Amino acid sequence: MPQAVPLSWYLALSAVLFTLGVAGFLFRRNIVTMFMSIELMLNAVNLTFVVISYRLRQVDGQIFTFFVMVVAAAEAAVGLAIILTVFKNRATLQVDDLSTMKD
Amino acid sequence: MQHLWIIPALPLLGFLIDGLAGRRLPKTAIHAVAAGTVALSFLWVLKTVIALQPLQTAHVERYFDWIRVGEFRIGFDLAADRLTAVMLLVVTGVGLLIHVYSIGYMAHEGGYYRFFAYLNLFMFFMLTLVLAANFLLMFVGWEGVGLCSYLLIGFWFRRKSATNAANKAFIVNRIGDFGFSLALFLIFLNFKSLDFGAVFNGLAGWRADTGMGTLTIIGLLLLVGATGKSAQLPLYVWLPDAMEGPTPVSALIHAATMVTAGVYMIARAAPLYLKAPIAMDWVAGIGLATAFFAATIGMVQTDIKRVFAYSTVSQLGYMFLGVGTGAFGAGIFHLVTHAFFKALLFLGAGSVIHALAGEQDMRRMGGLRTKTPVTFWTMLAAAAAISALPFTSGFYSKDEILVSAFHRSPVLFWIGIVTAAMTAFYVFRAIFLVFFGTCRGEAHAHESPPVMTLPLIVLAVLSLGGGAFQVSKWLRPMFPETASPENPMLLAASVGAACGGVLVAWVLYWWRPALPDIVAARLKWLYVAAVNKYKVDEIYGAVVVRPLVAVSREVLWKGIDVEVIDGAVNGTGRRALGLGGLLRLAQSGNIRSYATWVLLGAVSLLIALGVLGGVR
Amino acid sequence: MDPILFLIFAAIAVLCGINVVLQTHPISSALSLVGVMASLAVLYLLLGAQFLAAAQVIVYAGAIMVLFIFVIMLLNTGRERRTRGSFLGRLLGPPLLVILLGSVTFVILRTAPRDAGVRFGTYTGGTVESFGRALFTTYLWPFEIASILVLIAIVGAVALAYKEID
Amino acid sequence: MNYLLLAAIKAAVVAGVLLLTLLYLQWVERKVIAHIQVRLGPHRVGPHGLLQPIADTLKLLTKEDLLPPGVNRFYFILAPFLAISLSLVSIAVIPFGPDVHMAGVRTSLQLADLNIGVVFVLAISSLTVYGVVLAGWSSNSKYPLLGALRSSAQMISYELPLGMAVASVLLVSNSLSLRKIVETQSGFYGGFFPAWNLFRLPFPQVFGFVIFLIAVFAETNRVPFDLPEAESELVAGFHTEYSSMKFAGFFMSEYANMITVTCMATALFLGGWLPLWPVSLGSNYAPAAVFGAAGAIAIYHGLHPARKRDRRSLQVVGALLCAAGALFLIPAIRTLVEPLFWFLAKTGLLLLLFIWVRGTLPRFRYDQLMRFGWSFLFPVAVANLMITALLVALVG
Repeated sequence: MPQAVPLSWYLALSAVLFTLGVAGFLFRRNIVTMFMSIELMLNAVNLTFVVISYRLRQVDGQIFTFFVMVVAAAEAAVGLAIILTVFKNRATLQVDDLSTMKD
Repeated sequence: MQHLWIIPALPLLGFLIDGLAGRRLPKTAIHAVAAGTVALSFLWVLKTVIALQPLQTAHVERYFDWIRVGEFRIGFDLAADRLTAVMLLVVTGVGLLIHVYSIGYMAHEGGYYRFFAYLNLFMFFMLTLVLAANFLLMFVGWEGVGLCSYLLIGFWFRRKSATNAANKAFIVNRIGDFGFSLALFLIFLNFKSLDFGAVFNGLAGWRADTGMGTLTIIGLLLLVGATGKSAQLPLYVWLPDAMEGPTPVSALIHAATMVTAGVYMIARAAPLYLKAPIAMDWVAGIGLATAFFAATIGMVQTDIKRVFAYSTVSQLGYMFLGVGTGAFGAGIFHLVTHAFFKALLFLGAGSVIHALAGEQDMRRMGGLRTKTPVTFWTMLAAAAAISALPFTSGFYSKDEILVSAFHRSPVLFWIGIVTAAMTAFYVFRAIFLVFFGTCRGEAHAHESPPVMTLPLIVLAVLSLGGGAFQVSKWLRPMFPETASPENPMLLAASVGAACGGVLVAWVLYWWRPALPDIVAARLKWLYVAAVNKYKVDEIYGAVVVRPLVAVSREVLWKGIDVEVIDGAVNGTGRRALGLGGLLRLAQSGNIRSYATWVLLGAVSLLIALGVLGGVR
Repeated sequence: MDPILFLIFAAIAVLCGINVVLQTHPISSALSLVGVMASLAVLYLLLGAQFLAAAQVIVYAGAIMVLFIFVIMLLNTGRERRTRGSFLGRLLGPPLLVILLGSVTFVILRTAPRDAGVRFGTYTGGTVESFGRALFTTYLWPFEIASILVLIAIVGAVALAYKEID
Repeated sequence: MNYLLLAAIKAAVVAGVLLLTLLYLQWVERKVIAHIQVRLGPHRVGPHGLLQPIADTLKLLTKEDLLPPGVNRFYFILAPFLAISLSLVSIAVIPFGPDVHMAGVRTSLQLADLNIGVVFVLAISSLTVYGVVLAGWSSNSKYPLLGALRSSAQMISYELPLGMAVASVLLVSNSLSLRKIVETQSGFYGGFFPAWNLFRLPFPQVFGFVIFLIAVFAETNRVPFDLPEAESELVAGFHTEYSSMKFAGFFMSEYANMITVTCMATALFLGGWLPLWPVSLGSNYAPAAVFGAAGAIAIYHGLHPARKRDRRSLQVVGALLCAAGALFLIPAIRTLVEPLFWFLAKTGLLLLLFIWVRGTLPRFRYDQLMRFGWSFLFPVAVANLMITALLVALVG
């Protein structure tokens, strides 16, 4: 076993996580879960940012990750508010029941 | 840095305050703001002019780039030279007086704040026009004053005639503005800039073109613009109707400032005109024709404001004659004096109308000499000035113009003299009809409040002593020397003309009141024609307006709009529906399907770039 | 030492990730996601991004996911029903995912630098000092704009959800 | 290897002390409250009820561990463990004292000196919400759910003022490592006045300290902010459905949180292990003096006992105390004990404050709580942060 972890491992990990996120978005039927899958993808991308910033010995990558976090927070707030509204109007979170723009 | 921008900024501020909050403000606050801002900017003008002494060369201030498209750069630049200084003083000074006057005149009108907001807005645009350092910014002011004139003519928008007059003014001005904008395009095309400085420096490379060269065309197009704004033949028709607006508006916009914008513009473009003699001849010709033509109409009008309206047109003609014959200084000088006495005439007329509770027909006035003494004496002064009686302001300015006209060609001079005589006649006719004899109306007159008479007095002093200003001499450095040695013969002629006009008026309307009808009966056809303003409006209506309307309705609306455009639109709509029907199959509204599509795209991109060797 | 730690936490992350996808109850997914984030935070530590690790825990685990769990508890919609929504998704999804993972890993393996890998402690650029310095000098404007963005998001969220919670 | 062994030893010691404190803090609380309310408090089990905690623990251990029907098993069981472990973790970064030499080994009285210690603590405390929320949700019953929602909302709301108060401290002593923060507070103004962050120029963090205290009261769900377990309205809040050991878990976690936050307060504001007055004025004899005095008092009471059986016990205790005081006079031990003494003294006083408040104040209403938090505490915290930043920027 190598003494140091190859970068490719980290990147592969992020790839796997990203794919999992996509899968979740494709196959889950609950809006909230799909939303969480998006967060998962974001995290995967964040990991690559940090890895590359480690590789380049520059803090910028981490800063990008930081901004991704901020945006994710804003997104979560608004998105969940929207979900609340949707639930109020439709009384369901199943995306397949939400395929029309107005009832 | 003299912070020229403050000059227009102040009235704009006033406009914003009155226009936005005016509804809630008390009247005192409203007119305090309006007049106050104008007064402040007048003071600032004084300070600036004094600070910039002797102002031999233009003082330019560049603030920021307004438009920048490739080589096309228009800065928000203001400039001040002697010409500008004169205009600034006139605009802010007279404007201030008229603001004060309006406080009294509009006291009982509705839409008080609206009126003052519009006035301030007008001041802003007018000052922008005057201060602009390039043609486009000038054009902005040009259009802005047009807008304000429209708003103020139609101030009593419940009156159909008022709104019609407003529309007429606006539309007729459009024609002129069209010419102006064409001129701007040509200028930019040829000089690659619209800055006055740049353009006029660029002119050095050109030699005066004798034929219909570029410069001549530009000059003529500018002239078209000027005729529109300054109510010259053939576009003067809107000005008499513009009298529908409140009298202070007629005084400020349609006598003192806005209508003189054309003259200012031509004087501003003097270097260009000097290289386009043909254009200059046109200017002079149109000016003189307008002067004469309008004077004849003015002689027989009975509505006091219309009389002064036509006299304004004719005096503007004089100014055009002046600048057209190369006496730019004289033209501007006459502009200044005219601003004084014509504003005074209008304000006086307003005071009379005010006194007679809205009566405008001179035949139902009379004998106001004793009832409204201040108005009478001030208007008398104005009348003396406009009919160029010796040693009044009008005397000097008009004389200079006539002299330069004479040096151009005696014909111009003699026509000018005749016009001068007519001017004297119709003005004093008005004076006699209004102030002498016995009151033929029923309204019991009363003198206006001091807030109205004070401006009258100030203006009266100015129009009597305004000749002392020596504007044209001061403007010498700006314009090439116009060789016009004083000539006692000419002087005598013009004085004689003036006195003759006055005398005739006295004979007809005071000594022998029966005579006018006899004269009218003798020269029936002429009289009728003049009274009907030579049916110009009707001719325009028949020749221009009605065909236009017909064409628009029959061809453009029923033909092109309905058939072609609507047809095309609807057809497109139908096609879109058909296509959408196909595409709708993809729009299942199911997020996960969309996600799948996105994924498909992402993967294909990834393969294209990453795997098939986009990367490394 | 490093590889062991990495493998442990990578394994946790992947397992939790799989759990996020497989669990049918949103709460379970949410908590698994928290697990992913926590393990990622540890990985950040290994990568020398100390502040980021803390921020990851505070922002993601401490704030965002709490928000999610709130909403889930509030709406209290139990397990999701098995609706057969997207035929396309079921048809194309799996192969596309495989291709995605395959191609990405392919690209990674081909382009990732072979040189010295990640060793804990060899890079300490992620300290609060350096991070803050970069954030408040080079990235000042983005930072301010981000703050405005968050403010707008707050207002928007309140405006959207205000009357809903009753 | 040596390092690992040392770490293990330290961890063991800290854990032991912590758990013991947990047990007896509760005893102390009951006693103090009792005396505030003019009662005796636990008095039966052992002398002055000293064995009460152990009895309680045994009781909780031996009670039936019942699982209500309809709960979500996994999370129901997970919640208390989450709570207790999270509340115990953050003690790791608390520095109890400076580096000390013991048997030739040089070590710091701290489990782990992270250079982001403060942020670490904040992160952990931001996670403690999960325990509550999960407990409330998985109980599948309305009171716990309401309680959980309330308490988590309350925790989140009061985390902001908390963070801001801490941030202002960080501004004053620019470091995130708790050890460094404490070290920057050493020194005395005018040779006798401690330069703790509480009094630290340019801007004494008095407001910060108060805000911090209020916030942690809310964070630890203590009176007057103990709405989650507002008996009158919510039975027992989020742990209504819990019993026996799981209940004990929540119970312990609450007290552990108390200890942690008081340690934090000590380290951040009260200069950690630093003495109140300089050594030149003999601060290093304080422990001995205090213990001696305590012993003396005990012996005195032993000589004039209130009850018969106290005669011997009190004298023995007094003798032990005096002996300890004498022991602390030995330089080798003194150097080791002194900082610990100061640290524990400050923390203990803060804990007493907690208990005292509980004995004194009534409970807020929920809307009052939220309004207070958002429209008073938060703005004040912001203002405090701003002023601090400004002054630091001006001075530094």
